[in-house]
Amino acid sequence: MELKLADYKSDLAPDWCPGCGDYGILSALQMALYKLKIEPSRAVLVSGIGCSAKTVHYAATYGIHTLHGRPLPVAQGVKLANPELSVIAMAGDGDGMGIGAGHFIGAGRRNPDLLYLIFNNAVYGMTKGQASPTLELGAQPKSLARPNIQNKVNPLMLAFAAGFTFIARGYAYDVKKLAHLMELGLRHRGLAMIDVLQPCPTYNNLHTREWFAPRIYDVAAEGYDPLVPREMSDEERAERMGRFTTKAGEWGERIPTGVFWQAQLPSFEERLGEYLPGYPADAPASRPPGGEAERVSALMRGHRVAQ
Amino acid sequence: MELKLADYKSDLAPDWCPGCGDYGILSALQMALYKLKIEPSRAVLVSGIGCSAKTVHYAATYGIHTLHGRPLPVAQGVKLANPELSVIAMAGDGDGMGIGAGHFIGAGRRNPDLLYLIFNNAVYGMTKGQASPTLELGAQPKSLARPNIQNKVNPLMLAFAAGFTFIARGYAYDVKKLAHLMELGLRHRGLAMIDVLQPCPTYNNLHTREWFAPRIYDVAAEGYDPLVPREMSDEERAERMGRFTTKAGEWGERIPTGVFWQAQLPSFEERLGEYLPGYPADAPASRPPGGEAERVSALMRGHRVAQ
Amino acid sequence: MEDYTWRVGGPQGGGIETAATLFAQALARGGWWVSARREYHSNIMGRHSYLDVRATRRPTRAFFERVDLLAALDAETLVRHLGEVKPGGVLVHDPEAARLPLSKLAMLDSAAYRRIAVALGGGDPLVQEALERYRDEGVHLVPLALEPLAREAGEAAGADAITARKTLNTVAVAASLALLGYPLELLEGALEAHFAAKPGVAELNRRVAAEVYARVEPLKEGHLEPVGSPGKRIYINGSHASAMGKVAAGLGFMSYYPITPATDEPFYLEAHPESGVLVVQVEDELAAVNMAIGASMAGARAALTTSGPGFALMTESLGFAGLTETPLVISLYQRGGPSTGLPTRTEQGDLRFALGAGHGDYPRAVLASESVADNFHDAALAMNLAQRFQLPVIHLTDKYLASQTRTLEPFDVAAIEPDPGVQAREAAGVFPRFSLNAEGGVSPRIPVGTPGAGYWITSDEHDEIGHITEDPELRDAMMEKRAAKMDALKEWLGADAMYRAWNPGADILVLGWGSTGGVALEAMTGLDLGYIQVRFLLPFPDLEELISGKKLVVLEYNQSGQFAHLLTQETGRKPEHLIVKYNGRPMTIEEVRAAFEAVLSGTAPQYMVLRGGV
Amino acid sequence: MEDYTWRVGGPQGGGIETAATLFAQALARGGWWVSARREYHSNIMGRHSYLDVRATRRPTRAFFERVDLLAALDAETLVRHLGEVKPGGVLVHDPEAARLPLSKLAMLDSAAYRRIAVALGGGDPLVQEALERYRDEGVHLVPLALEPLAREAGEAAGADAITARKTLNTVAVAASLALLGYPLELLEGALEAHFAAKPGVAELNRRVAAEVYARVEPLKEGHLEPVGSPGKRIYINGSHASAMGKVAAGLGFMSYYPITPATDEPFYLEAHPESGVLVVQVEDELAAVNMAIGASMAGARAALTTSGPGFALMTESLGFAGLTETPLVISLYQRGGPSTGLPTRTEQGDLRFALGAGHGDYPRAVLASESVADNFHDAALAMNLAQRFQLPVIHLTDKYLASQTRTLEPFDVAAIEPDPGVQAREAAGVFPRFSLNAEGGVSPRIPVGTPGAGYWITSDEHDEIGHITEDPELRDAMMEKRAAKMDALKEWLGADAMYRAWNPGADILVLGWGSTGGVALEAMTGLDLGYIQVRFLLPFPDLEELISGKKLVVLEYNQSGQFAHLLTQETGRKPEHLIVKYNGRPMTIEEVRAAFEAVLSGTAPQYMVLRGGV
Ligand SMILES: Cc1ncc(C[n+]2csc(CCOP(=O)(O)OP(=O)(O)O)c2C)c(N)n1
Ligand SMILES: Cc1ncc(C[n+]2csc(CCOP(=O)(O)OP(=O)(O)O)c2C)c(N)n1
Ligand code: SF4
Ligand code: SF4
Ligand SMILES: [Mg+2]
Ligand SMILES: [Mg+2]
Repeated sequence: MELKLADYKSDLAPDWCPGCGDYGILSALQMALYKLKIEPSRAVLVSGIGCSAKTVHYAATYGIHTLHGRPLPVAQGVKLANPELSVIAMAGDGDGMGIGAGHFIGAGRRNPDLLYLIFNNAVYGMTKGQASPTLELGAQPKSLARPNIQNKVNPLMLAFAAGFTFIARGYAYDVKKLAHLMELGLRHRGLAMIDVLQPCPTYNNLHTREWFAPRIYDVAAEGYDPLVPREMSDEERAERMGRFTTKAGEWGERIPTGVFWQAQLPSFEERLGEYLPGYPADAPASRPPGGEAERVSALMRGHRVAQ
Repeated sequence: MELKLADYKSDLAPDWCPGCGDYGILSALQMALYKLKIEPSRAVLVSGIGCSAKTVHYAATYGIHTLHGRPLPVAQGVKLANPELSVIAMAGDGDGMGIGAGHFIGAGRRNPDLLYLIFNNAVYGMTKGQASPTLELGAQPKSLARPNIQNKVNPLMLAFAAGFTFIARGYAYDVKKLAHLMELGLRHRGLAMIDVLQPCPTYNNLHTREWFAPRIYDVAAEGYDPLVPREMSDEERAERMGRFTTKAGEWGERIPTGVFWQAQLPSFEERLGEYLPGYPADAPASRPPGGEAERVSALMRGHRVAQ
Repeated sequence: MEDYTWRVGGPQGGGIETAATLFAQALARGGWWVSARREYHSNIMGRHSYLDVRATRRPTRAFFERVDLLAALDAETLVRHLGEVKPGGVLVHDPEAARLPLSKLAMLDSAAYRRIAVALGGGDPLVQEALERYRDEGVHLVPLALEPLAREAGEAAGADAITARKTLNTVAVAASLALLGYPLELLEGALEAHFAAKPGVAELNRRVAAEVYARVEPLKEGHLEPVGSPGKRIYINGSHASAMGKVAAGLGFMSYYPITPATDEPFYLEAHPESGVLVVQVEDELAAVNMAIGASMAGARAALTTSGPGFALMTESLGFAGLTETPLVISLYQRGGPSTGLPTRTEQGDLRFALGAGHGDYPRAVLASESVADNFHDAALAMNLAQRFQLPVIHLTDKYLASQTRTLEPFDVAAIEPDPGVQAREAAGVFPRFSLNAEGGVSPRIPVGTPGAGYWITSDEHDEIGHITEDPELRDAMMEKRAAKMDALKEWLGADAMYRAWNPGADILVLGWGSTGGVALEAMTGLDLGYIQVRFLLPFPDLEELISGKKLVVLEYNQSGQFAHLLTQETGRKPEHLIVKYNGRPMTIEEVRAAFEAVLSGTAPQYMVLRGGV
Repeated sequence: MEDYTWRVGGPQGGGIETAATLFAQALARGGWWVSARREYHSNIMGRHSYLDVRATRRPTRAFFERVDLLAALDAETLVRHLGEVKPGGVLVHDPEAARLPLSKLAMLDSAAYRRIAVALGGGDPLVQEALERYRDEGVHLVPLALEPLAREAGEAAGADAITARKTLNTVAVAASLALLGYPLELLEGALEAHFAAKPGVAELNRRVAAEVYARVEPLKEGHLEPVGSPGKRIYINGSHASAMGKVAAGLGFMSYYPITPATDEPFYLEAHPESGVLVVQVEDELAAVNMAIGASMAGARAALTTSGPGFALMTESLGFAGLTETPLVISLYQRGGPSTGLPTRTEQGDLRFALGAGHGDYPRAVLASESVADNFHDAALAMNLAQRFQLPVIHLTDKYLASQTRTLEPFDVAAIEPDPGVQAREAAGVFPRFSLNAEGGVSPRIPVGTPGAGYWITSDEHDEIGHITEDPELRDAMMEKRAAKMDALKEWLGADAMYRAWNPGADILVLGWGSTGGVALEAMTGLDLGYIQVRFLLPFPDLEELISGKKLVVLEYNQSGQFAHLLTQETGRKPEHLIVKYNGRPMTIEEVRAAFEAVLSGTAPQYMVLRGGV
């Protein structure tokens, strides 16, 4: 049966605020899955807690709406147990860069084959607009009692420091481009992050459609090449890193989107396969039952008093 | 009474393994405090859990040996409550870059006036030598059953991404230079991190004194200037960031030490002071008792049905 | 009228909260005692929400299920609140809504849809069916198109269409009060006070209110009149009361990570620097609790607020505070669990967790607030206990109290003094912070950073100056020193502080804790029952004598009967009846009274579940 | 000899663990049943540590305080173990140590120093004083300088000085066995097996052993002989047994964060890929538990191990597993608390925490292992319960069992089968993962990713397909469906699986749980007592009848009597005596027997603290 875009939509009506950027992210994700013809039942969406986290309920895939800050570990568990699945983790900026920041670093070190979306609205939507870790120092959206006194963290820079092998930024109101980025991220073998700029019209009256529109541009249009070859001279690496850092740090009058960094390194599943017989083909979730008694007997042999 | 170096030493004998790098870090810290004539009773050392964490017991200051991964939040609590104190947080690499990584990002966004030492031995010493987040991919110290399958994280890069305003690296066996770095870090107004390369002869047989000795060099000796001016052109900033990233990423035949980045930005205490009457002079831990009834009455006025 | 309940329902984010505040304030200004409760979905905009405002001539403790007037701001409200308006009560509704089929109510979830559709006769019924039901139940229907009214009144007052639409809340209140014949001036006063910071908005709303009054005829009967003056009364919710209680006891530091419904407290303090509290939003609850512990070690009075998920992340550090004898207060705002559960609904499901939180044995105190006013007094008491006995104190409260707003006489702040704790008179050199020479287990204390002295603190077992020890004898001595605090604390408190008893001579005693107290007491009026409000869960009061020979009934908001289990553990007694509720809705006077009557008539089962509420 | 205990003491990291293994294996090869326990400081190198090896002709369950032979590898051991060698026993010591003053023992902590100095007559006594005490107590002193002996024997065997020094453990064992007249061949066999991977080292140690045997004269009496053949016996510790039990029940995934003493289990599995388990070391316990939950949702059998601090960080996710009905097993290795506490010592201080962990009410099971063998069987049972009832299961064990090694007959793996759980027969389209049509509360399941189907999982309350709901009726139905599992599980288990009873007809019943069982049973030999080992703490067995009319004694490893409280909560009965220990040392047969005798003679207080151990 031919898959249709509608096959990726669940029966549930979203309860986001009118104009919320989350609508665009949901559409883009459905388009990307559709474009890649990923069977809905072979895709697993894993979110945390927040407005953003409701996304999984609106897609007709498997959806896991976990705990605040924990989508990445749960997503990795799903993926490692069944590496055949397409697993997409998603987090609010509070979810992913605040309470979940430690897992961000941990996952970056592993490079599992996941797509990870950050819903970056610079506020804690679900809890009524407190500053999120991506809100600039000194900014005061209407929901704050005083200007923000914490500096913001840049998801792109953090992903780079953590070792993500695909680092991109998209914009929730540019659904088509965002869908394309997601497609690239899903195709990437390894850990792919997309920092999605997501307006929250209810609480963030600073980063609105009007504010973003004139600023957003595509790095690809400027000839920026994100592909990092496997082998590089020290100079080449230095040059690349410098270029990345500069682009990733750009914010203000112009805000770059697109793919910033893409490197080919063995995924965690591949690395595990070197030590685990049969993995990833023979994975914990797909292994046929049986053989337990033999496995224990093999272990017990090492404990025999006399061989 | 003239302070002596001995005044910084407690009566307790360390129970680290012979040759452990922790001895050098302890000495360096005592030297730095002595050099700066910081009253022992006005210094608070805050550690997590691990071999490294025992350090606080061997200094005759106040010492808080907290929980695994939590030195930074506790240290910030002490400092914010009593900004007059010199607070030094310290963490093992597992403590600081593994379980405590989220706090690393959080603290970086705040820039509190703390010195933060990472005891980087690339293993979990206290729990018998498992890979720590700073161990290279593929490395296999004798305590591991198989080569490490996770990538390492670079504390310098992570500190940069998180927004630390002073970023340095030292070497535990070069006590004098390390003491000097600590002095600079203590003098810095804001969040200063020193990544201290700390051999663990018991579990890490790869990163030994012999391995480090020929590799370690001082970036200052090469004319590297870490000072970042407050105002910079875009090009200048890009150039600086590129230079930092390259140096911070260097590892292998040559391993740079010294100060990599130093920026002057308002500390968290200063930022708080803009909104909190009297702070930091009048801080929660130093405020004289009294006035509570007035404060509540002031709050209640806002709740009166009729004014 | 002696006792009047007004309900306003509509979509979340549509202004119904402001409406309730205005209605309540208008009545409060007329000398009424008012209380309000709020029910809402975990959603920012669009899902169904409602508030009740109860106005009485004397202070009350609880709410009814059925109301006197329901102002429905949308069609969904009409179908959801079927059967909840008293016979003879009033329903204000948009006549246009009647023509909608149920299936067009976009935010009606499938479970509610199915149930309501069946109740209205099956198929895809029209809202009109619901209106007829109300009428059948003797409800007086007042068709009043509030949205058009807002538009018209707003435009008449000179506003553009969008701004006019925003006065809907004022319109709903003005229409209700006009129907009830309540003086416009009192509403005007409420509007002025509410919009004090925005004189233009205040003026517009005043004009709109006047316009509505001009258009809406008072009902023929059932009017409300002012009954006096508010004097110095305050109108306050449980979150702000709790915040003030802590300030009264010297709070200096609060770190927090946002979570419903606990964040209102730090958010309030953050917005009011005159509280003198240093408030820091941090990266997660692990940071929050450890930062507060650090501040407390340095000598600041430190406290936290959180709810279940956040509390779970704090448990490791709770033991750290216990072992290191660090004063710390956590106000735990219970909400519907388990896990994320029902995050905006009420429950008392965290008692067992609070009592056992953290591995190993260490002293801690757990107390629970009965009311909004208790939130103030208990928060202060918790702070003082923490300080005096150098331990963590868990102050249990819940979503129901957090979002409940009441008129109260101002708190008697002069009666509260921050406990100075047991301070060392002098300290030089190495200081025995954990001295075994400790009356009631409390070693005299100096904060970290005290000039001229020094000591260590460790999460390991330790000696008197704070160095790690694994010595078996010293270990036992330290465990026993710490444990001694529990008896000392109990003695210091005295039995009277640990529970409250009403009519304890009755043959049947109801036992409750936390916010069940209010509804139990209102529901038992005139019944031959006694009531015991257990205020301290740890240490537990000595109730053996009081309950001996009595039939016991436990009332609480959780499925398993966590308090009932505790009662058995502490007294050996199993209650004869356990009445519980766990659907996230507050207990109402009607359903609790019915349960009590069943107990008295002998028809009650051992385990009874209350299922009321929208 | 029927029952012999050998103790070796010395600095941590100095080879005493290998020594104990060699001694135990040499005896096991001679047909002895052996068991070993290990006591150590939270330190990598230098602080005092010791191991006991008990050898008997029949399997045993516990250890004695006093030993038959103490091989002291350093002077500190001599002073610490005063009074712990039986009269007539043997002390092997370095004669040089005698000349040291106590103050020169660098790793003797101040508390121990003070106490021992006083015990030896005050001042800064010489170690010689200690030796004299031993002699006074009838201990046979064997001065044998083990280090010089290692050097000499090693060099005689052709090694350089540093390598020779490393044979100290072999020397200690060889000297002991030579003194006891035990055949050298059996030690040689043990050496070969132990150093199988390094033939050169094996050869050197064999030569050294022979050299020692040549130099050391057997004692005149008290010899040990081989008693038979080991057959297929295995020699295994509690950690490895627990790992194997999980593998037997189909374990496929284990994520972990290192923590003492729980890490040995994942570390063992990681080193043995033939176990078929995917083991991942992660960044913290929050990642560990959530990764395991994810793996379980995808259909892998997933488990975790941790101890108190790590478990604390997992509590939020425990509720998540409970609410989402995700099978999950956590082996909780209890150690001395609270907080970091005594991280390498034993305790049963986490029971209350485990029972209440996580906010809100949700079903979970808690069982506790009595022995090393139980660790195997209970781990398997826990896995199967989790799978069958789709809930989290907490398997309580402790440091004492983790680091206890025993000879056992091989586990009967054929008797264990992974429970298939309740699988849906077919699934297409949207699947009702949380179907209310669920026998015993268990909805048929398909894993996430099953082709052709789909559903949702959320930590919020939800409907049958996993979408969020706040509907009060659906909420109640879901709560009731989940709660139904507890009764179903209890019925499925049957009473026999929930507790074990020995001599339950006695007038006085001792009740214990977890690792207290072994020592209780050995200590009560010949006394008129019954013993109940409560295996399931949640759900709790029906003990009312069994204990009715009996005098009850509870024995457990924690200060507050956590199990005693649970007993009262579940049965209404308060035990007449509570015997506890919380100094981190295992209970010994002697002290428990003394306590039982005091109970029988009527001289025991209600609350008794055991304080033995080094
Ligand atoms: C442990 C825990 N702490 C706090 C919360 C409360 N909480 C729910 S959503 C949220 C923040 C959401 O912000 P973000 O992650 O940015 O997502 P958004 O709503 O903006 O999409 C918080 C703090 C929680 N559910 N769990
Ligand atoms: C919550 C928690 N998890 C795990 C542990 C166990 N633990 C103690 S020390 C340690 C790691 C120490 O490694 P590192 O931080 O690198 O310090 P080092 O010992 O190498 O100095 C761990 C995992 C703990 N104490 N608490
Ligand atoms: S609060 Fe913001 S993020 Fe949340 S649904 Fe509304 S617009 Fe979207
Ligand atoms: S294990 Fe390593 S880090 Fe720990 S004390 Fe020994 S040498 Fe130092
Ligand atoms: Mg957000
Ligand atoms: Mg380390």
